[in-house]
Amino acid sequence: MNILEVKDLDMSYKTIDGDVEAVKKVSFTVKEGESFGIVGESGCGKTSVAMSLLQLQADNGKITNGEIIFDGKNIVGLSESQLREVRWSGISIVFQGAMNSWNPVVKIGEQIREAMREHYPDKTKEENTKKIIELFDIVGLDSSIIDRFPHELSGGMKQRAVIALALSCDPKLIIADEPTTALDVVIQDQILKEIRKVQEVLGLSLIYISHDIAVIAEMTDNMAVMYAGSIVEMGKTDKVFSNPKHAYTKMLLESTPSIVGPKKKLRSLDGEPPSLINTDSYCSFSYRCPSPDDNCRNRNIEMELTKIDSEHYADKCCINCG
Amino acid sequence: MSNQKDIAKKIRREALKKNWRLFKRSKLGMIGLYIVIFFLFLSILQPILFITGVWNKGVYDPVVGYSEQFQEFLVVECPKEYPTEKYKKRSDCPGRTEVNIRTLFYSDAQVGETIIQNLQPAPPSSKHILGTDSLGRDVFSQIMEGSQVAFVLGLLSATLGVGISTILGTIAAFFGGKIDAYLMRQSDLILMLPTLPLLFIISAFAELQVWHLAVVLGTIGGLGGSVITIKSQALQVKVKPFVDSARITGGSRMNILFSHVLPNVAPLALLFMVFSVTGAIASESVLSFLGLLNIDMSWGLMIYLAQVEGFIFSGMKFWWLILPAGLSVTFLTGGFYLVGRGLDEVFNPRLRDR
Amino acid sequence: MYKYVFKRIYQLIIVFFLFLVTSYVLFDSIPGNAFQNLLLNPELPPEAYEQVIKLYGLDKPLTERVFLYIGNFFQGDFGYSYKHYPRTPIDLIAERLPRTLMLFAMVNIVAFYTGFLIGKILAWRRGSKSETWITVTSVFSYTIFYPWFALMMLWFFGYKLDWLPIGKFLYPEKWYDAPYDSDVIFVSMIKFTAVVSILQILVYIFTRNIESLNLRRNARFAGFMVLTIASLFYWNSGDLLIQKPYAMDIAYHMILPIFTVTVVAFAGTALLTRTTMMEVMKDDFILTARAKGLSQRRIRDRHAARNALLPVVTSFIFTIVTIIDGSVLTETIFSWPGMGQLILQAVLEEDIPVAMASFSFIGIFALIAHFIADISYAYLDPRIRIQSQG
Amino acid sequence: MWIFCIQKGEKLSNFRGSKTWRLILLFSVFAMVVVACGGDTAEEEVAEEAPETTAAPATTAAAAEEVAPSGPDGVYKMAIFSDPQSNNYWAYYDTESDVWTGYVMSGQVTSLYTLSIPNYQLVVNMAGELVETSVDNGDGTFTYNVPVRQGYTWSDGSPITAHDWQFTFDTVKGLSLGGNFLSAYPYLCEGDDGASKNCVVSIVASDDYTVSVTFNYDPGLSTWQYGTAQGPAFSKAYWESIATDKESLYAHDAINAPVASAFVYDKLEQGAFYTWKYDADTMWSGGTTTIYDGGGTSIDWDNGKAPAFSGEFGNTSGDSFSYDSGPFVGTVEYTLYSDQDAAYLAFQNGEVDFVLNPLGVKRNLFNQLATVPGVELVQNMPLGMRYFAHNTRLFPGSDKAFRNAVACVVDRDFIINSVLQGTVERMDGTISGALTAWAPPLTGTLADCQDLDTVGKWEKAISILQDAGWTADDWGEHPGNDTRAIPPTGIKGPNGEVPPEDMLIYAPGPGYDPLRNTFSLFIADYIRQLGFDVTARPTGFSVIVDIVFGAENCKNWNFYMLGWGVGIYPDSAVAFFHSRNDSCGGGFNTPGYNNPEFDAVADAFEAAKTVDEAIKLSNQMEAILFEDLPYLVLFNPPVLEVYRGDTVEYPFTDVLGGLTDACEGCPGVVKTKN
Repeated sequence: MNILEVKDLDMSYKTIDGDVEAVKKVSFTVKEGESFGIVGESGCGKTSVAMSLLQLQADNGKITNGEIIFDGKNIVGLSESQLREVRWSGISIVFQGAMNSWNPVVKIGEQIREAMREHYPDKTKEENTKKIIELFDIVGLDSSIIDRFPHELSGGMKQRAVIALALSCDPKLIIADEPTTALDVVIQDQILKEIRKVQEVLGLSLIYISHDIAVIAEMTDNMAVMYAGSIVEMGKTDKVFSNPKHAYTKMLLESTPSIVGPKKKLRSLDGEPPSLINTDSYCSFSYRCPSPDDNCRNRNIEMELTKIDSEHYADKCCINCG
Repeated sequence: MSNQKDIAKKIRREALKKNWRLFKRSKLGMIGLYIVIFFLFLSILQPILFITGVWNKGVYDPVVGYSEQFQEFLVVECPKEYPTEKYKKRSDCPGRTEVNIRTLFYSDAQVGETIIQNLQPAPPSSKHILGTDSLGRDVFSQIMEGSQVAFVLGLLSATLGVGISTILGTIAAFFGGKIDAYLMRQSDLILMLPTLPLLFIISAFAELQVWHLAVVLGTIGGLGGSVITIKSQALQVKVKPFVDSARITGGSRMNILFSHVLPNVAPLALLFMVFSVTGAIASESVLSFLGLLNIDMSWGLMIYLAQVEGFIFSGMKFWWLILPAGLSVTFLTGGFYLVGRGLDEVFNPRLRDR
Repeated sequence: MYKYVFKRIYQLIIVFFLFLVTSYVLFDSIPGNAFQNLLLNPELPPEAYEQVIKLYGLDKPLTERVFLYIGNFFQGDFGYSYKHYPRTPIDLIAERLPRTLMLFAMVNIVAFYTGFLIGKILAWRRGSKSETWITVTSVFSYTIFYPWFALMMLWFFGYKLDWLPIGKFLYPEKWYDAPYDSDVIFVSMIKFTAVVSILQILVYIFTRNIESLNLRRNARFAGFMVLTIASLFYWNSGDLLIQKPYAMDIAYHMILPIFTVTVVAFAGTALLTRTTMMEVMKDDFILTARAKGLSQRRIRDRHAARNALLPVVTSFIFTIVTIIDGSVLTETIFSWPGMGQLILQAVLEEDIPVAMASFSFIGIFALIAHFIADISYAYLDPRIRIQSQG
Repeated sequence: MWIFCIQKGEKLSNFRGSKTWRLILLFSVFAMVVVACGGDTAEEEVAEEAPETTAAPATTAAAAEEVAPSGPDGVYKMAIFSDPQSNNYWAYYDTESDVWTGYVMSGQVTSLYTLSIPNYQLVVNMAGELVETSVDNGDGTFTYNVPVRQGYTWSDGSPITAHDWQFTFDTVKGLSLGGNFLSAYPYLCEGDDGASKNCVVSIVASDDYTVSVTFNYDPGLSTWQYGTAQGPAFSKAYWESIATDKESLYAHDAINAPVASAFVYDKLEQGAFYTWKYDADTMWSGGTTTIYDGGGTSIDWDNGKAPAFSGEFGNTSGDSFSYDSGPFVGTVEYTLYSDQDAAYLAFQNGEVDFVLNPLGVKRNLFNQLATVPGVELVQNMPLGMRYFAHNTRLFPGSDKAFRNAVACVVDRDFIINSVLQGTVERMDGTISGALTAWAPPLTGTLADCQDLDTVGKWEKAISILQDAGWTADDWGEHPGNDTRAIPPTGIKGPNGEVPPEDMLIYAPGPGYDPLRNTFSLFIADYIRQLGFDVTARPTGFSVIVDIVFGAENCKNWNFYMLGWGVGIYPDSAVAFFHSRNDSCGGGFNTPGYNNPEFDAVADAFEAAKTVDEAIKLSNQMEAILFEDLPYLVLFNPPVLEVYRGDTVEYPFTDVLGGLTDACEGCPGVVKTKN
């Protein structure tokens, strides 16, 4: 069963230089208990997608088109109070940069309890505290942390606490938006394992967002590759990895070192992502396409996902290039 | 080389353009800017009117001008009880062309006679668009003069104050140690002195002209709290990588100070400057209002004169003596404040809405 | 650590010493002196002036007088007032201080609170039309020419509408048979206000751990009501029953000054709150709070405002320092004989002992306030608490 | 209500969570206000309980209750602008405390002679007669023996005797009291340099009711009748034990000090209000004073409690009017308003009956108050003048022709009538025109130029300079009355002296006195039209005083403008122009005027023993001054006063100096209406 279904989502920001179309015609589905990955360069719209799901985009951002069907209900256009019910108890999120996710002047436990109070108003403080301790246990934190202030915790502890926070209201779907960015590698690994474990133990759905395709490979069942606001390739993670179709996916894969398998020459991603201001729906990757092939560099192909095989889709533009 | 300079120039121009665009987006900042420009226009207009001869100095001079406006007044005796046939309220007597016999002193006129009397303070007319004060001087011209005083005072003291605090603040941040400790204690000292009484003391000193006052206000402002703020900003700049790289590439301390640290403190200093203009104008007005300054003309003095002459409680009957000056002080300081707000949004991205 | 504290205190003493010297030299350099009027009265022989100058030692050179004064100062001898001989400056300050404290503590709290509320709303309504207009209004009420405005308020409410008294802090007729001096009443009022504030804060602190929002709200309300009723009983018992009508009279006279100053002073706090709130709202934890599904109000009050409080409280504390000297205009216009008027008079009359004592008082007060500012930082921002411990 | 306010912002906002809560809060605050304000019953209880809690004033309160019905009731309310500095007359009289202290000061002293109001006739106070001639003791000292009337007591019951005067003088001399005591009882017989000075040698009670005042010279009017004989005398019985040293004497709280008047202190609330109440036991009430057009006064005092007395003083001819002395009010209240505007608003509201204001109401406020029902207006001339001074030590101020030319060219009438709209009165000499007997005829240049128009004045001024031998490259011309003159160029003094450039007129700024400021600007312009480079410089009052009165600066200025307030006895010309008072030596003769002829007349004036003689000499002095013009006397603004005609009534309102200056609001004679 699909816990989340995103259909033709368009989202744009108004800025001083014009409208930025951060998300363009994005569609994907996440099944219950499944983990779904979104990968792409910085600024490709990954985070915007995540924010759209919770409708937490900045004030100047607006969903212009599309549907987000969560748990059988379209949450686009819901009122603020209806949304508040969805948030955290339906979809919760682990933000990138855990250090900034905590209010520096409020104790950790209080910040978690605060969310629980909002969604379970009838619970007593003791019940809430008990639950927090359980969650801390799951993510590997000591219960004494409840009474600590955020700055008293290390980065890894904070991130674990953030995960505990995300779990506190029994969400059906967790969005993990680059949860390990600011952490050192060893901690990163621990956190990833933690997330994976939690997801499996609690049977949650997970959307994992990262620029690191290796992490995606490790963490997710299905994945989508985003470029300039659009999904350029999507499918079962192993299928995408074993048989990348889109030139951009290939480039991403080649830019990542692998410690297993044969040695390959690393390729850097040439060029920069295009500006997202006032773009049309035509191929935006063409000018970065490494292939000299005219067909590949043709800007006039309309972007649209095409089916490669079951559970594997890729964009028509720049397909089979490079 | 010259090419590089051009590029640098172009970048600067671009940055300026961008900042201007950002500023323009701030509604409040623009309102403030319009107000400031309006008063600037007023202060420039007055000398132009004098030079071109549109205004005669003898009549329109804000300080020694005198406009002769005599009028016949009917001597009446105000009744003790109201309403009467002629007067509804007691504020109706004496009317515009009447004079209450009880207030005549050097006159033998009887009730029913007419006497010729000076009309000062005269209400607005085509000749004096904001009327005249009780000494027959043109109020509009005074507002313009006051505007000049406000700009001279505000800008001079703000520039001086911010100049001092920027240099001292950067030095304190950059050299640290004993110099820092000394400067900080100096700021403490200035902050401990209560401002208004301090100004009373200073205003009691020798003849305090506008620019003296500007220097005094600027110095006090420049040595006080703003040094501390600028210092903390400079400290943040000091640890930025480009300062390190400048040091590694062998820039002298002075060079680094002036070409790297100072320019990065400048926006904050500019902001300070705009806000201290507000403070300087307000200080002058308050001192003038208390009758403690010896300057020829200013907005505060206009209100003070209206007050000591007893016009301030006449309701709105003599509004031209009270409102223009009072509103000018409020609006110009408010204008500068709004400009400061606008600049704040330009320089502080966290304040921008998008 | 000790070394730091020691160094800091040592510096403070030097600063204070310099402060005294600077102030004295400043006062002395004002043209003329306190006894100039003796010199200007043609009916008096010149000896009258010479005698008094000698009596107060004003004929001695400046340096000698400065060091004499500072020497006496640290022995607790502030001399006699020139103008109110033989009253001492301390005597005068003790008489004036309660009045200023009572009025301006109230004024500042009300203005600060109003400003903070409005600032919160402004920041939250960012970009709306009402925000623009409220901001413009705030800016102009912040920059309005205060003395003029205060006079107009006095005229409007005191004379035109005749709702509130015109200046003063009491109606003389009510006090003809008063068994107390007004200062006694002022001190009781200050005591009462302080105790009630502390109790109210205690109520807040004790209820903050109640989990249910409703219960917490009700508990606080109950606390508030209990305090209200208790204070009613308090004022209706024993000695205070006699004081009550006089306290009421003073409170009634406080309404107009408080209102006037609030209109002017709230804007400063409001604008500062707006700025800091807007900065804070860009922080990630606000996003987290929104994602958690918290209500807007709760995010605003609990997260944004709480973090924006720090600079606002700093400015509040610095405002308290300027209570005493900044009150000059208000006290003059509203005929409220407090410290501000004392300082103004002392400076204008060149009553150096009184002026010096008042200045030093303000200086010491400023030092204490900075100390309080440090403590409240620590309370409001746990990050600093840790640093100060370590 | 305080609870409501002490909330920290963030905390109260939590309270405001629910709307119902807000309602409850509002209601509770409202309820509090209602409960608190509706505490009428409580206040009644207070009134009963109050006397029990106060131990000390209980007796006085009881006393007041007993006799209250016999005394007058009614409250006379006056506004004051500044806190009195002391309630002790000794301290007040020494340190020259401000006028406000004087207004609120109770009548702790008496005197031998006094002046009757409103005509300022010298009359007896405690003396049995006006003693005008002294006894030459033959050793260079002269003694006045003044009888003191018998049977009068201080308010504490101790009799007023000659010993009070002796005690006062001994205390003043013994404790070296200064300030005004030095003026009333000049006890220093030796200067710093050892030279002998005119002084009071002794004051002794030759018997219980005769005061013998001995001088080491034969004093004239200004030092005897208008000086020592009007000096204060304190109650020996009360003060003797206190007057041990200066500090404890001045520090004494005089709230219970005996008075020689009908009012005693009641409630003194520092910074708020001060009240006097009628002393039920007083003998100081009643009496009729009759004022004659001839300038004289007769007193008829018989109230049944004090010995009856009657006497006639001065020229008691012509029409007359009489008034009874009160008091007619039971309480006199002084309420403090630190802001004048607030005081006058309160006055308009009827909260006070009279505003004590030595400077008077400003013209426009006066006009407005004229329209308030029940408000009565009073206009009087003050004693004083605003003047423009030359420094006669420096050229060109040293040149008599220059001073005359300036006096001629400055069109005071134009400034007064046009610019200042006739709000002030022109003055020519140093003596107020209101002192009709003393005012001299106008002579000299001022008289010559008086009726000329603007052009005429300028031409006359130029011709004065030319006649005195001044030269110029070009004497300029005056095109007409409506314009400025084309000033002379290259003007030089009779001996070829070139006037300095950029001479300054130090004058008060507009903040201190707009009238003088305006005048200074115009005067500078007029003098510029004579070809001199003169600028008016608005300057702080203290700065001007430092410059022109400081002995070390006496040659550092050219012109200045200030004002003098003077006493009722017009002897100030001596202080201002006698060469021994040169400001280079620390005196009041700021222009450095030095004219032996004037000095001689002035010396004779000081020794004059009768008013007629004094007037003759005074006129001579003025005539010399009209020739030499060291001062150009400018104007004098009238004192405008207002009182609530619907609540109070004065027996007279036309009095030199106004009601504030003359009788401090006249609490003793005012009547309240119901």
